[in-house]
Amino acid sequence: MRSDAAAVAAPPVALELDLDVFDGPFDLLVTLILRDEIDIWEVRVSRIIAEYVLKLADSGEFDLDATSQFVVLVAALLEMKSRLLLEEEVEEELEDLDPDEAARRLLERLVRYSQFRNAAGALRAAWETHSSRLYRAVPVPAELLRRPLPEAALPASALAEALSPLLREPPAPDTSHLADLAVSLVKELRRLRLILDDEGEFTFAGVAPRDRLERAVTFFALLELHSSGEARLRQTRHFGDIVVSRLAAPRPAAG
Amino acid sequence: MLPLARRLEALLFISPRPVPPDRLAQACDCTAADVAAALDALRAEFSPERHGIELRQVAGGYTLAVADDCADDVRRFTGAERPDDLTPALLETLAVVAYLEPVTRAEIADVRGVSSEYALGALEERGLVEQVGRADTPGSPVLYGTGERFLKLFGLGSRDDLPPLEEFALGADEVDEIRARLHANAERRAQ
Amino acid sequence: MLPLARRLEALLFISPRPVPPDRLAQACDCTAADVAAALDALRAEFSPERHGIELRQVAGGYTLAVADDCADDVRRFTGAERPDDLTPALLETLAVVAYLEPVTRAEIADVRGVSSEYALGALEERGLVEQVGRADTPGSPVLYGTGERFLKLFGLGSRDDLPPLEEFALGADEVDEIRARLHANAERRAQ
Repeated sequence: MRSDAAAVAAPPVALELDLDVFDGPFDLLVTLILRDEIDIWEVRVSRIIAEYVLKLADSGEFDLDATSQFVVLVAALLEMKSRLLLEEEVEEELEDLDPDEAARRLLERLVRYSQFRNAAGALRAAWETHSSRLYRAVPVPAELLRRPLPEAALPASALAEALSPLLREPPAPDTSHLADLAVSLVKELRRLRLILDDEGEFTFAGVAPRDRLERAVTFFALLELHSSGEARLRQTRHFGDIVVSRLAAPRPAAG
Repeated sequence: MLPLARRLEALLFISPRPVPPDRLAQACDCTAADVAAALDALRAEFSPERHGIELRQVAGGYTLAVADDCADDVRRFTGAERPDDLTPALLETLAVVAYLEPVTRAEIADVRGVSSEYALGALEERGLVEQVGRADTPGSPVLYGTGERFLKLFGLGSRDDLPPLEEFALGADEVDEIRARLHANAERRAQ
Repeated sequence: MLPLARRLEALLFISPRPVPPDRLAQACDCTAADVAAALDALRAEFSPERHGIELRQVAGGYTLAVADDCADDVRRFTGAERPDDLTPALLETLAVVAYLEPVTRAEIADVRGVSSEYALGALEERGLVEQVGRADTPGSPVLYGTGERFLKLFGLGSRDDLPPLEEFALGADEVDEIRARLHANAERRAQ
């Protein structure tokens, strides 16, 4: 343990506290307690320690000097508090007083306290009458939160304009781009299976049509052959040709 | 007021949403007929001449609402600033109701191609659309028509002043045909 | 009812909190006297014999509330429960806060003779007591006070409606009795 002189000379403990009875740096709290300006009864030492440990964890640094200083100060606070907890001292305090004076002070306290205890009784009666009352807690309807449009604010033609497009039969969807398609997936699968059966192996470039859309269908068919386990696909480099080789006999129900 | 009417008044006062009559009956442990009689008494009491609150029947049930002629005071009180522009979806739904009324929600959805539940609610809230009865088809769906504020908002003397749709390349006979098709659809759906 | 009473009714119906009379006057663009007369009319109208709603003056303003004898129906309907009862310790702490606010925890402990940390926490949790600032004394401790919820739950128009603390002072004979007992104790100890 460090000497008291060293403890005083050590840097102050930098800990900001936000306690119920106190808002400020830890050092100031200690000073105020020593000067009797804050009642140590009202200070939760455990809370201070918790805040300090959190601060240590947050900073990730362990400053031995500062932590020692903190431990010394907290120990002092705990000692003060535990001394006060001993009833003897409280008794002593009263016994120091003249018995009449002690009785007078106690009487004052009791009289003051009784007022509030009686007021609490009156509050209970009010609570029993009023606490179960039901007030309305409904949000204001949106309609009453908007400024309404004035009369004749909108032209009647707006209604006709809004309705007309809905009432016309929609034009038939344009399927011309589909009609041009010469291959279907089913047909293409059948064609590729035949080639696989005959040749055992072929390349994508060798069998694919020229049309982009049709090539896409051929590619889909390759993927289908692969996922059904009928063919193996190999590609030696990106964008290179795909070599397709037969793995199993075509399923009887295929197509 | 009848004791039951007082109890219903308290329930409607506290509830943030319209309450269906069967829930009212359940909460007060009474019959549907009792509730109907008490609601009649409430409706007579909460009429705009007598109160600043009125009893309204809206989708799904009954609710207490601020009387129309007190709405401006409430707006001044709440500091309402935002102007009430109708979105295209609201305008479209309102147009369907205005030209085809009386019309069911399913028919509106049929014309617009999308569910119009939100738009109908918003229009009802504005008093532009209201429930005008029930269709004589299976399930007796609610029929909607334009409300009392509708004509004012569009500066129309009556519904006959709606611009003819011919101007927009659609003849009156075509509109009739569409209406007939809608009703046929509705009946088919109901079967 | 008076036209102004109808308008106030609409405002009170819509407002989620009690409305002070001057705000009512401002919203309706009328004088305080007009508002007072209209509130009288409203109070006469919304009496428990006539309606399921009543007019109440609480927490600094006027508000509509469910009539007491309809509250059980409403609770059954909404499933809302009564607030939990307050223990004697909570009521006593609340009394100290209400009469002395703004007050620090140390001052409360001084009056009650015991630490009131738990009681204060429980009262804060229930929204009956709130932190209202920090004292300008060493350590700047938290100051506690009561809020709108306290006034509502205890049916008070404002803190001024609390009965004066002097009313709860002990009678002269009670004080004499305590004094005699204390003297006897002190003398016994001194021997």
